[in-house]
Amino acid sequence: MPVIEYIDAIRLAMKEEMERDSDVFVMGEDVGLKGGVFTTTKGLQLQFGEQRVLDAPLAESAIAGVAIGAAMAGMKPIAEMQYSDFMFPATNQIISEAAKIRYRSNNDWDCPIVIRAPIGGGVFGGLYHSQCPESVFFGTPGLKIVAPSTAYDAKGLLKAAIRDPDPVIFFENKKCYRLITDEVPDEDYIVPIGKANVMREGSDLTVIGYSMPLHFAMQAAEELSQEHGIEAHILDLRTIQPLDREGILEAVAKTGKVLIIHEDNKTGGIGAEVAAIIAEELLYDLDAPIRRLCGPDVPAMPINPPGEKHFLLNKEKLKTAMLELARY
Amino acid sequence: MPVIEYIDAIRLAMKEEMERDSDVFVMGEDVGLKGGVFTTTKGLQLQFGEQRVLDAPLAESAIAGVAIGAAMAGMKPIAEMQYSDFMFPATNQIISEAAKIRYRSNNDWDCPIVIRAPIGGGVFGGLYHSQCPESVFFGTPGLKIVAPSTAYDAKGLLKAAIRDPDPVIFFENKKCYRLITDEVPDEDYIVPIGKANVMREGSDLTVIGYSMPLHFAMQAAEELSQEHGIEAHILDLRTIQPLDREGILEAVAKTGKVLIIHEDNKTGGIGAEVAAIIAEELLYDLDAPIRRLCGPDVPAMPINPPGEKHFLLNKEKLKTAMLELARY
Amino acid sequence: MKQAGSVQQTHRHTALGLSDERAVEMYKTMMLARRFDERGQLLQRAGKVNFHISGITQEPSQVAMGFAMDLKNDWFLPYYRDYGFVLSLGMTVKELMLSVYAKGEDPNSAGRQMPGHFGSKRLRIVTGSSPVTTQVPHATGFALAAKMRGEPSVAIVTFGDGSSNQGDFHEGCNFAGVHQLPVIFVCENNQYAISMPLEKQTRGRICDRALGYGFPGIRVDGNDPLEVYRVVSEARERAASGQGPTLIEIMTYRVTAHSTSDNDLAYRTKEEVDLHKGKDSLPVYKQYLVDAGLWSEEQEAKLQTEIRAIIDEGNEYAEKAAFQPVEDAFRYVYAEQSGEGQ
Amino acid sequence: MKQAGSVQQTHRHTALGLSDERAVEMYKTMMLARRFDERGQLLQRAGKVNFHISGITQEPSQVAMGFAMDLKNDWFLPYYRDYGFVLSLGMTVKELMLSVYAKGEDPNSAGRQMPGHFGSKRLRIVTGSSPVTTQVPHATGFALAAKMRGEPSVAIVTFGDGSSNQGDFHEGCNFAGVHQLPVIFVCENNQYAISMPLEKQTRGRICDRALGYGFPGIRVDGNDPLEVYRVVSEARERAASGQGPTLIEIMTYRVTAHSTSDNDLAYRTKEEVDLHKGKDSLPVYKQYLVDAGLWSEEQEAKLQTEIRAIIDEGNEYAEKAAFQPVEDAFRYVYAEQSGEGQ
Ligand SMILES: Cc1ncc(C[n+]2csc(CCOP(=O)(O)OP(=O)(O)O)c2C)c(N)n1
Ligand SMILES: Cc1ncc(C[n+]2csc(CCOP(=O)(O)OP(=O)(O)O)c2C)c(N)n1
Ligand SMILES: [Mg+2]
Ligand SMILES: [Mg+2]
Repeated sequence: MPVIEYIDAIRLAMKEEMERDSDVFVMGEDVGLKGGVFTTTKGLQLQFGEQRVLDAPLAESAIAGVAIGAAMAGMKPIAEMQYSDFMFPATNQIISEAAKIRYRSNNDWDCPIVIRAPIGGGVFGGLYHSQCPESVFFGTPGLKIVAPSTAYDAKGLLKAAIRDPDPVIFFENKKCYRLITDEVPDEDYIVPIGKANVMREGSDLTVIGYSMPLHFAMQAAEELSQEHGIEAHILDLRTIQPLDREGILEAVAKTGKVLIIHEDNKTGGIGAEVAAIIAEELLYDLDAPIRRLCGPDVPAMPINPPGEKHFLLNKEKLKTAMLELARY
Repeated sequence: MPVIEYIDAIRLAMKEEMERDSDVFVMGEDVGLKGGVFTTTKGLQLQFGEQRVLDAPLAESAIAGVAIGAAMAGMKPIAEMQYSDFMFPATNQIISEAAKIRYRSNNDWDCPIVIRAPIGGGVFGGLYHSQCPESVFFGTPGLKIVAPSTAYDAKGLLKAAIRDPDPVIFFENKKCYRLITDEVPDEDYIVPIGKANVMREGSDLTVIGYSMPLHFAMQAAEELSQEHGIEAHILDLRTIQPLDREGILEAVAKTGKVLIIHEDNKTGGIGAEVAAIIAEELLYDLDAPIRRLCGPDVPAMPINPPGEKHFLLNKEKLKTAMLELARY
Repeated sequence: MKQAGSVQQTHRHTALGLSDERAVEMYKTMMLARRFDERGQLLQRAGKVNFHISGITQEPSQVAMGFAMDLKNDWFLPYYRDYGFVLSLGMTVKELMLSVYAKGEDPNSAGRQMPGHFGSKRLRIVTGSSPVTTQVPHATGFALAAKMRGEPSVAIVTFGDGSSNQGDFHEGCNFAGVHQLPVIFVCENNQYAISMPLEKQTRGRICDRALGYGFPGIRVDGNDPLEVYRVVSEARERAASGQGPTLIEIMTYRVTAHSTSDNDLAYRTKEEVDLHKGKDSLPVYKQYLVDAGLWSEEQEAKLQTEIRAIIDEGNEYAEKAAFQPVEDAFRYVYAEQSGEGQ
Repeated sequence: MKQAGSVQQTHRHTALGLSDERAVEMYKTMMLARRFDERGQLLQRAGKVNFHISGITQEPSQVAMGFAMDLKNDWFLPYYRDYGFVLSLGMTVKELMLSVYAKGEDPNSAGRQMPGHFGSKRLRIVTGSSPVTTQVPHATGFALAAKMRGEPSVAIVTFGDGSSNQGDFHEGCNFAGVHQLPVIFVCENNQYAISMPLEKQTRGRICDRALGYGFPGIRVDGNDPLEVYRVVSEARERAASGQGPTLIEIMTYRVTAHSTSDNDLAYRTKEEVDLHKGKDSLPVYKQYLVDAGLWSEEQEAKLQTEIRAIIDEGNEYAEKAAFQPVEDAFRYVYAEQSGEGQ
């Protein structure tokens, strides 16, 4: 199987879905000739033309709102937010509209859009090019939210999102774009929305997370295995709304110790819900308090290198926390 | 001490703070002659004039954004969102701006605004006049969020919010406006932001929540006491950002059983964070799994009476859940 | 047809391409909207329903809009006062009544949403919400879809004067301007946004904003339904022939309180309201039809009887109809048939 | 002063009320901005810093803006290309360099934010963020505060052509129009928003949008700094005397790529760029001063030496300066001195 970059997996998913279904189109700032500021849409306009790879005026509420209108009319828009930091102007369209169209019309109308938005730091982007806005949208029923950590999942989840009859926010991690490469089959496949994935089997502690930080956990797990014989069980949520309750409970039950990780700040993050689910369902199976290792509760990461490093999770921070929990 | 309505407490807090500090002003849709759609600002324009009780064009992002500018210039704006359901157009101004001004400028600038927004249902307002949007703003460091359940707290917290040097979202409950009355002293006082309040002492189970549903818990607690001799300990968070960790842990430690309640939907709500804090810190003191009783995970409540009732918490639902937990 | 001939040539409606039948049909629809609206107010006052929001005196222009559109192909994004508009698009009084009573059979939302929140895929009426102006970019999106698919559809969206100050107005209009999309933006300027008179909402003319987006902006007197018909027809024509959007500002006045929850005399005088009530174009349009030999008092009496029957029947049906069962109250958060992607 | 006399009366700058010294000072500031900007590009190419964003050829009009304002009383809300603007307001090259290197002493953000995110309470430069156009309602808010307090301050805010299509532009302008606030909205129309040429951003003229808000909108040639000075001065005058806002559209062109992360030849031709480079008004303005007898090649040589020294010094200082200690990296989420309300 070919090994490709995470960003190529995203581009390929769009390309293949656009070939498969003429209702699929991409819209966003600079997605056309430039191919997006990260080159995610590179070449697509050449292949599909200006209409299906549409440069939109610099106005995120319109990008979301126009996509929602087109989706209600039967199209399958992929709306790109240049950075997830810049999707907040579209909040009203996403939360008041996309999320509620099916429910408010008692199933008469639907809104099959995908909103792609790059999350995460570590690219010297500073406060407004590094954020993880998951918590803002997480508490809104009617939305689905996915956040892949591998190229394989990125492709399969994006295809699933495009084919999904409901609005899906696709949080792609910009640090993963070129750093993460893995095997991606040439054949068409989807990764089902709502299903977590065991990235690593282990029996000593469970790590649950999504997106980039899982790679630090995987690295830490290898070292802990080699250096201490500690085997971590690692679960990639992949979909954060709706959460895979069974997948979570199964993974926790395996070890009785759980560390939840994400780059989004701790308070009010996805990890809180994961912890709450466990505390609700599996309290008596726990051999240690539920730990969370997340971004600090500050507005966003600084751009200066020591500040950014101080903010971000990394292998060392993961290893320390995992070791401590294993030894609890 | 005079017994007054929750809505009057809010109005009085604004009036007194405006008398006390000429930099305080109110801005929003219909706040002037009409006195707000709920009469929250009734009479204020007459007393303070058109400039300090300012009717703003129908544009929430501007209401927030202009208030933020004025706050940076040294004023103390109270920006009213007519319904919390309509504050989403202002999300970008609140999350990208208000929350980050002090941090991004390394303390050079600050943003002492208050954003008032009525939350909650039970008023036949349907999908878009009943929502609880707490979860959207909860995960954003840099904001403070308060949500009083009594007239006393409403007045004291609003005064604290107005005097606070940082942005505070004040979620007032529209069902409480006229339903909730309690003793409010004539003298100036504040209720400190960040401190929870024990509403009722008990030893059998702990209920933690905020805003309107606490009153159902109080009613249920009385009946449980009389009918079953079960004594509930009830904690009103009052401030939901930053949460009063010590207050929460103390309240849970008292009984070892905890039920967390709110009207906002369960997944991703404040209750998840409260549960996560407890699971992190007090796991071994728990005698039962951590329960949450919250709004269902649907976009919002229907307007038709059976649907609305089905959605909302009430005394009966609380009583059942509390009894079950007490007997666990 | 009928007693046509040379005289008819002089009639305004004929010159606009409206047949006599359609001109009369317009009147009937206006009157139906008026009577329905009045009934809604009564029902609220009688305590039968919690809430009513009125479009009284805005109906003539609303109906004219509807009649200027192509019901088979176009897309409709009305706002909450648009009873006249949606009735002209085929929604029935019974359906509106079901919505007023929030009953399960209400096609708009099965009684989930407030009245005035229209939506019917069958009638190409797009589901709407309460936060104002979100529908403006949606209309642009419908127009974009039509252009992409080569469909002959035009999207038409309405909103209030206050609502035109939301960012979504600006963004939705500008997007449509850039891509020259087949969409008509209609501001029903009734000179109030709840308690706030127009001068507290904006110092500009709303129609002038079109200039900044590079398409025509036209102000039209809402008390002249035939002129509204003309302006909307021409805008539709431009849209359908690839010449892009039009912004239309219909000048009207809100003669009722904002809704049954509002007391408008707290912020305006009865004199001001009465002045505008006097400009009601419904009797004027009736007189026009009478003068044109298309309408008579006998026909009027018959119409009133028919309308009363329709409204009574709708009311009775809706009042008795069932609420959506609570077992269904939480359905349709997501699609129930799992698609391939789920 | 100097060799003043009757000849000087004919000079444009004199007619505008600009003294010879200020006219020369403007030039020096423009050149300082240019050289700083060029150095920023070099530093990025040399791998010394990660990122630079350029305002080259936009500086003459930026400086003219700054010179038209009252530094003691006014409020300044610049956007990321405004090196010329902030230098004219008193920010130093050393401070800008500290920001480029993201060092702790950077007064804008202590090296937390990207370069180009200006802010200094001392200089009345309001802290800015990356999401575009949020500063427009802020400017309206500063103007509102000035009006409420009876202070003689005018707020001036800049933003790009692309950014003028955000809802916040519309809402911020309209609010200021209704309340006739002392604020100047300046669009630096450099005809691109990253890769998107103006015609993909809007079909209207941005200045024309003012009409819809009921205040003047003026388009001005950015390559004519004296004309920019005049237009901004007049707008300031209007604002200060209670006549409300003005929208100014400065026509310019972005001659560099969007930023050092962008390759502009993917979406435009070198010929197009070169054409506009040829219109650079910096040498033109210099020639104007020379012709007016206010500037000479000797002075130019000296200026270049001075500027090089300033930039070298700033660069050296900033390169060596410390980053904000990580212990402080998370401070100031909230006020540290608990107020009474905490
Ligand atoms: C975003 C948003 N903010 C506030 C409201 C509350 N609200 C409902 S109608 C209305 C006034 C609308 O005025 P206008 O647009 O002129 O329409 P009209 O009611 O006059 O027809 C307001 C403020 C809302 N529905 N949505
Ligand atoms: C809300 C938002 N969306 C997207 C971006 C990413 N972005 C940064 S600059 C820019 C283009 C701005 O163009 P313009 O306003 O014309 O200013 P210019 O850069 O040309 O001076 C974009 C899209 C952003 N910063 N903020
Ligand atoms: Mg109106
Ligand atoms: Mg530009």
